[in-house]
Amino acid sequence: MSEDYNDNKTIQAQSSEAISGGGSVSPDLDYVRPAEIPDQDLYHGHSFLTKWVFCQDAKVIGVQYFLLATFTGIIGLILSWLMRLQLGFPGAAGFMTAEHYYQFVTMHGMIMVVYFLTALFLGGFGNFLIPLMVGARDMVFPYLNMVSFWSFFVAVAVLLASFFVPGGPTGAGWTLYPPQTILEGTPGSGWGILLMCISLILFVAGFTMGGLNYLITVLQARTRGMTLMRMPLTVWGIFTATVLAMLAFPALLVGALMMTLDKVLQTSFFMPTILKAGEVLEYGGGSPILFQHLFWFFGHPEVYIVALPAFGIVSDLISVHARKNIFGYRMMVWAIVGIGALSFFVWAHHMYVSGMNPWFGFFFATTTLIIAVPTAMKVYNWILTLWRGNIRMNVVMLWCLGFIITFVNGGITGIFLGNVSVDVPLSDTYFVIAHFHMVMGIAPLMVIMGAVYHWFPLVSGRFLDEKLGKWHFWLTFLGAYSIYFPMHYLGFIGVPRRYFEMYDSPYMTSAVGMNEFISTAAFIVGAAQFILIYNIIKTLKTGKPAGHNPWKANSLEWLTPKVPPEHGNWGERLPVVHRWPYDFSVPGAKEDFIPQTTPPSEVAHTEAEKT
Amino acid sequence: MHVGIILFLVILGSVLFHIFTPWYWTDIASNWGGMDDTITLTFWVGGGVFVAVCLFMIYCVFKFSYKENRRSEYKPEDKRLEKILTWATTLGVVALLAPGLMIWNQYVNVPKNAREVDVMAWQWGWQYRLPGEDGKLGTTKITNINDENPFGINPEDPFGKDDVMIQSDVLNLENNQPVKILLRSVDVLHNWYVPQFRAKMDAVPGIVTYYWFEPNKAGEYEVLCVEYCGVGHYAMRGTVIVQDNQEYENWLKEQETFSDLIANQENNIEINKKKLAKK
Amino acid sequence: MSDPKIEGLALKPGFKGMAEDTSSDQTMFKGVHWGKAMMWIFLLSDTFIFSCFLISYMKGRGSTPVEWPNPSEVFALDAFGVPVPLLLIAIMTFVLITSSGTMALAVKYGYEKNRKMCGWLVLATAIGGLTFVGMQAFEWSKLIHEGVRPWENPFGAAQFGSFFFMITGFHGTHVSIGVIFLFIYAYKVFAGHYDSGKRGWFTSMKGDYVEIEILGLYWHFVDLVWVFIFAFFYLW
Amino acid sequence: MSETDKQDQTTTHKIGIYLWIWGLLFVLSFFSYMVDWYQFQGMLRWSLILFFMFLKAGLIMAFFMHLFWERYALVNVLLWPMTAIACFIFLMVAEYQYTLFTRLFYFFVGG
Repeated sequence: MSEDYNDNKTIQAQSSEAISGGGSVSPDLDYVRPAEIPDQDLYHGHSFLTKWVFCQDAKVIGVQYFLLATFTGIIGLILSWLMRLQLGFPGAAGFMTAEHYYQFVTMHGMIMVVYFLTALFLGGFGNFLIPLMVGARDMVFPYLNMVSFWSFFVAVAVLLASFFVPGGPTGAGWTLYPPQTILEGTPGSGWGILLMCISLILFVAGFTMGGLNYLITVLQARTRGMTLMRMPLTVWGIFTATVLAMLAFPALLVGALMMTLDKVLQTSFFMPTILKAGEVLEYGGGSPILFQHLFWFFGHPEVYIVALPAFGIVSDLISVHARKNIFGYRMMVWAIVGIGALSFFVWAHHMYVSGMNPWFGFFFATTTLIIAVPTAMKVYNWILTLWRGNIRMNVVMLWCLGFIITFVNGGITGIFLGNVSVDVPLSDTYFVIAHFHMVMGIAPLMVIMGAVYHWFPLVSGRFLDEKLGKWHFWLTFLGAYSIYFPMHYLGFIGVPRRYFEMYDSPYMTSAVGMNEFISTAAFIVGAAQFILIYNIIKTLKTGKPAGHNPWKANSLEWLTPKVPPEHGNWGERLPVVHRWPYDFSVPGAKEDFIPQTTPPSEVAHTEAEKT
Repeated sequence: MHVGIILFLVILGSVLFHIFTPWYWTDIASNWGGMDDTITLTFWVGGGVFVAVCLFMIYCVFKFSYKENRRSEYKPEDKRLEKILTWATTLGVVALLAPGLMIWNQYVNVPKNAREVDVMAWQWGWQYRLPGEDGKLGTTKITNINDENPFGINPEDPFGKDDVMIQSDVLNLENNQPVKILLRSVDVLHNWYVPQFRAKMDAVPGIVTYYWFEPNKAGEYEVLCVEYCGVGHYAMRGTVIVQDNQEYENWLKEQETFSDLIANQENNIEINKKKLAKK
Repeated sequence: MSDPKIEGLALKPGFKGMAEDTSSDQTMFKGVHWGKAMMWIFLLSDTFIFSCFLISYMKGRGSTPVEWPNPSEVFALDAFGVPVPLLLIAIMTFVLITSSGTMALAVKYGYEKNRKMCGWLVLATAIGGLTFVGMQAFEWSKLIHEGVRPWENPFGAAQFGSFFFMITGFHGTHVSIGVIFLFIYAYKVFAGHYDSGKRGWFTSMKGDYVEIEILGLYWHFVDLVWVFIFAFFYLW
Repeated sequence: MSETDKQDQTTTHKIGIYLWIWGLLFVLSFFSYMVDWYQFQGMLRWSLILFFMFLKAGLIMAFFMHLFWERYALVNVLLWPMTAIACFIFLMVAEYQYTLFTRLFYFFVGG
């Protein structure tokens, strides 16, 4: 507790000293302000149930989120296989009707975006890394954190239950555009959509509980010396993404609730007068475009909810493994915050051809292309971090390089789609599919994989197998690139998305060969992911022990007294932070890294420097 | 070493694929060549950035691979470099945005001489309505739609009487004559899209949306629905035939107008009544 | 509340203080309890929910060509045989503001550790909230009686009923949850949990009068939302 | 330093200020009710409604929710996100006008 802190030197506010002070070695900077918040009381579980199931330790909750998200992700993967089977080899799967195809498309999209990527980045990495990286004992509200996970669990259960209800899961496309979502003629327009809406509402409720935790932990529970500008970019990414989630999910919640009422109570929020099979339905006066606005007011920030944590994590991975400080840290932070803020002003670039007020095109094209600038800056800074670094060519770095290539590729095609009149011929074609899979499917996945190889030694205390990892990487990267790069060109010829069958239009027959190729690649890439699962299982038993700080990283998560860290993270006393987490290869220092907790006076110098 | 080579091959392969690809856009058949040009421009600028960034990265991979006794450079920031890069990027973005916005300005402003076409969509098909002699379309109402009034034209609206009705998914258009497509849906979202014309817009139930183009190449084109509209989405096709003035006029004369339809129906009723009376 | 005192840090007011708070270590909101910071961020998120509701309402109402019912007539109530426009709504507003005032005083007395005063005021707030919910139930049943349904209404556009029941229902849910917590907290105040620092129900944290302020924030927020609903739903 | 010790340092405000604000809220509510009572219409009605609404909301937030006394770090974090909402409102106004226009033009007026 507080008696650990007995610094009583004269006040010299660390805060006014701006950022980092990285590398400077002046002894009077050793002083760190005393603690202003009391140490946190933690509830320690005793039974198996309270230790591993209804557990309040953020690290365990993070792993729980990770496992459940991965489980739903594998379901999403299998669904994508079935879709690709139909597209590449029509009729190969006998049971595949158009209804099934559209249900698989919808569930694949929704699972991957919300239940896999969002849950994995924020719930998984967020829970595990935030308290460790900012030097807290745990999340600030451990009980709420636990409830958050179990809400997510129920949300997933409800989502998967929709596979077994009459009519099957909804097949309305992941965007769930009304009116077709809740009308006959769309698969799963009865129970399916209802369960989808309920599951989303549960997810949002659960996520809000988790999100409050992440935000308050970052804002109010950092350790001594940890200023915002000394936080690793991982924390910045997850933090900003959580802010976006807290402000964007409300729109989804409202949309889902109104849709539920339209379905159950026959209200007409989104439903205009509709003539169906010769009969006028009991609806009238609603506006389908309103749902699209609400959906994308959530949907666009959602893209960055997935992307920003990836940006943050990859910055840290590149920095550690290139043994070089991240280039332009302040620019990186401001870019993350700026992208996050701007993401609330661009939503209708998903709706250029939706029939909204046509004048919106000018506004949204401009705001959208403004976002390209901070995003491009981040890319430059990543490669400038590699420049004159000392790059370890291990599996983690491979995933980072893969990320940069796929992300730049997807980012550039984003400029096509964001630029309003260029979007007109390309929207609703395979170009869009290729773009968003490249930029928010493959690119964040590369980061997740890199992060798994990077932090696995911390979670389990053992290294993952490098050789298997390299197979995993090359199969995934080359495979995924050869799926999505050619797919852009299908969009150019005009092949529309969400087509169950192409028939024999002249420009679509030329797509047949490519579809076969893409599907084959998709099967291989999907199968390659099981290498990782095998690797993890194998490593847990026989992997090489990692020991303390195996990557020679600087950030706090590697500096816990025990590996893997135990509940409470820090043992007797909380760490005290003296520098930013990117002090790699500081001139004059003996080692090529200086951990954040090393006070300036204790930095070991080279012989030359001392004399 | 091999990492750099493989990554280089990936980039090289991408560029070669782009140059030699047999999959590229269909021959344009409308006035929206500007969209193609902007895409080409974006390809040059964006593709250039992509190749440059990746090649720089690959160079770093070759040059700065781990060596035991080498130290990285310690340089947290370089204000000048960052400033240059920011401005260069901004410049590039503006260069791409400007033509995009100019073409959009043309896209939303329909020329005065454009002929209107009412495209009515349902699950899963199309039909079309053209203005008659008066050059104006009558107002419509979904609740008016029935067998006698397939387009739901308001019977009181004088503009609607002479509207030409095409109860088929084949639409004929006159070459080099701008058309304003007015999209209307009676049930869910649809989108009337001909890849060769480049232009598209959703048909939204409850409102009427529009876009325009000027076909400039005679021929027959396939219409696709490109907004997901339920299980029949992929089969929702139509046809557009672009023809020269004379052929078009001939075709137009053969089509039935709303008043013809009403007259015919009354005729039919008369005939049937007579038939009934005879029996 | 007012600027806290923090060891080793001179807190400056205004934007200069904001810059220093933001760039300092440990906390960004100086002297703000975790729970209070959490409630604020939660309310921010909740604001977005209500904003989305009201924006949808605006879009729905604005784009319907069917005539919108005149709320002044729909919500009129007969008093002594004369229809008075918005009478019930006016009383509801009065009740909610009253309860907001008692809550504000409860927070004040809480910080002064005046257990009795604080407890009675929280209880008064709870009763005010309960009255509000009761009147809302009366208003709903009156409208339902007159034939207003979520899917239709006899006075004009069908969306009127939909938005009315959805938005006031969502607000009413907030009030009801608030009332439940107010009763629980009133009990906790009287039982002295905040004086003795008894650990809470969900949390391992020690009880403290700051929890009354946190509850107060929520309750004032409910009142705040009502201000907007009153303006946009009943006066527009 | 435990939680309770720290709270002792927090100053409270005089009861007068709360009573004042409380009274003001009643008065403002009464005024906004009068807007309906006298059936003001058009821009006057709108500006009065919005004026009283924002004044009431501002008073509740500033004094009852203590935002007036909070440090700027918290105040700014809470208020800036409202720009996104403002943008949403602004655009949706344009959107509903457009929707209403197409509905009236193509389904009622024509020509």
